[in-house]
Amino acid sequence: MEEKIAIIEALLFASESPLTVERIVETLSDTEKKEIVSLLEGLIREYDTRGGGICLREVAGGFQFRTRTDLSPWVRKLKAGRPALLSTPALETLAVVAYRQPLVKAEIDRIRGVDASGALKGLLEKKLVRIVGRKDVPGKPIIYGTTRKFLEVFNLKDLSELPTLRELKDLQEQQE
Amino acid sequence: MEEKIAIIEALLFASESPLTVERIVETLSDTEKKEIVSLLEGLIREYDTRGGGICLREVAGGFQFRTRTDLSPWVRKLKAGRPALLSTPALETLAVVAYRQPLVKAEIDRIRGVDASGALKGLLEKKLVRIVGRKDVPGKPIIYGTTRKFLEVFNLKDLSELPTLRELKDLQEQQE
Amino acid sequence: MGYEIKLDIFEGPLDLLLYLIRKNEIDIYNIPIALITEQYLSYLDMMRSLNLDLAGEYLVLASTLIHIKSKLLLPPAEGEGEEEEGEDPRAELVQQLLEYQAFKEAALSLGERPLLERDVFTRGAASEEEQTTAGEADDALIEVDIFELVTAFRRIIAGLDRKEDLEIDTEKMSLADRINEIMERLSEEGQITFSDLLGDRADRRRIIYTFLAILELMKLRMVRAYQSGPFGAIRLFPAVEG
Repeated sequence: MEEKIAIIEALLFASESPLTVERIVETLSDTEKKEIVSLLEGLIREYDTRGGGICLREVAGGFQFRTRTDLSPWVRKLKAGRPALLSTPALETLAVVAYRQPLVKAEIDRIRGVDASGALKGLLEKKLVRIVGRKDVPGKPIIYGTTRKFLEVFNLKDLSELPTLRELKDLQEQQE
Repeated sequence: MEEKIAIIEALLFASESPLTVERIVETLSDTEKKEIVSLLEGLIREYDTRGGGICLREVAGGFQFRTRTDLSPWVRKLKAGRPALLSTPALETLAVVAYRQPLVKAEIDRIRGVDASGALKGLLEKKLVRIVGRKDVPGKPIIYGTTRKFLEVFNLKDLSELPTLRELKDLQEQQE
Repeated sequence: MGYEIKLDIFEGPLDLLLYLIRKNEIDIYNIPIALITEQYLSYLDMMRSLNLDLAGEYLVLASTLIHIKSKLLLPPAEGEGEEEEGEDPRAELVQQLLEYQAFKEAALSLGERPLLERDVFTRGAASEEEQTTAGEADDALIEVDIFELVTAFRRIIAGLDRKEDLEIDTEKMSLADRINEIMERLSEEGQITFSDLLGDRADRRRIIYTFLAILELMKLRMVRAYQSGPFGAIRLFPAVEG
């Protein structure tokens, strides 16, 4: 195997969060971005073809080794923990934040028809949602947005990978 | 690849500590220890032959994936540039400085109930806190405040954008 | 009617309304308000009789429904002639329901994605390098969230006397901003005038806080201020060497 691939693989393995191509470029210093991208693509294919327990995936703007989705029952059994589930209110609040960000709490409350305080705090603690800033209107309400961890947890490359819903599109057209 | 090997590989990868053969036996439940040992040996050989960035090793009575030892300079280089996390004492000290500035160390010590010297030194080095001046009273104690970098790190336009305790309490109360 | 068990799964009044619409196989664009209002209210009664906590929002929607119902019953107002039909009183509610429904579906599809720690797992162990090199380079980026900072402050304050538990007022923070700025500039420039401090952005708020900051710094005996005669420029100097 080419030494560069081995190095990239070691970096990916050692990194605790998805590793960006930029960080790899910085670390390797004598290799062009284009070459690294194609080596990464090669690695993804290699692991997929091999069909082992690990695969390389692009998430949250970087690359990360992950276990194969269909093997999760075994891993869960090993970890003997209940999967960290999000409650329905939390998931709904998260969806509103994800699609409408940056936004203030009043907007979340309006869309869901209930007070989102509890759900919002849980999401802040789980680091799925973060405080982005304040809106420049009277009262300066806090503006919320999703985090990079949100992308990691939900297996998204970036926000544009969120599925667009037909209903949402219809609504926006109506509003305009 | 045999499915069992894929499962074992996923388990090894996801386990927080070196995985013992016994744990694998428990998790797979329908496979004999002898077979698992030979599958593990096969995996070790496979990764060694491949010569990638990862290898499987027997450590501390169990098996664990590790980065290849000779690649550690690259991994160290990667880690050197990783985002540093603030320790709890550092975060607490920073919070006190941020909300109560400008203030002297004695005040920080009083509020936190412990000596803040170490944490304060770390925050000064990280350029999150700076010496604003000296109070012109006996002993001329140093007065501390936050820096421009502090605002950048926390994505604040100015200090008045710091969330108030009331805002946090509002989020909290709904849950109780 | 086997709906008792489903009661606690409503996420709010809109969710209950959507459930009723689905249950009755109603076209969301043409909701029979009288029927839905009746069913909605009987659900509220049931929830009450089961001693379930009824959030205020449920009652708000109940009154909205009753309001729409009464509007639909009223004959069209004079002048609002036949040729121009008034807006459907249900329109706003329908809009809100559609929007909520869309997000509900979005939430479901989010939940169906391969989730970390449920369907996929990353490397469990910390790598050897992580344990040995603490890697806290001075200039390293810092990854903390503002939420953690407030939470930390709240935690500390919680252990103190009640009188410490003061609301953080934003005025004090603005003052701290100005104080920081003044001290920063003084250490760079040695001395500075009041008008230099105001710069081009001399709005009222900035003038007041700059002035208050100087008073505070003088009180702390951190700066000295001199004026070259009446109406002359006010000049600030650091009181002691930093």
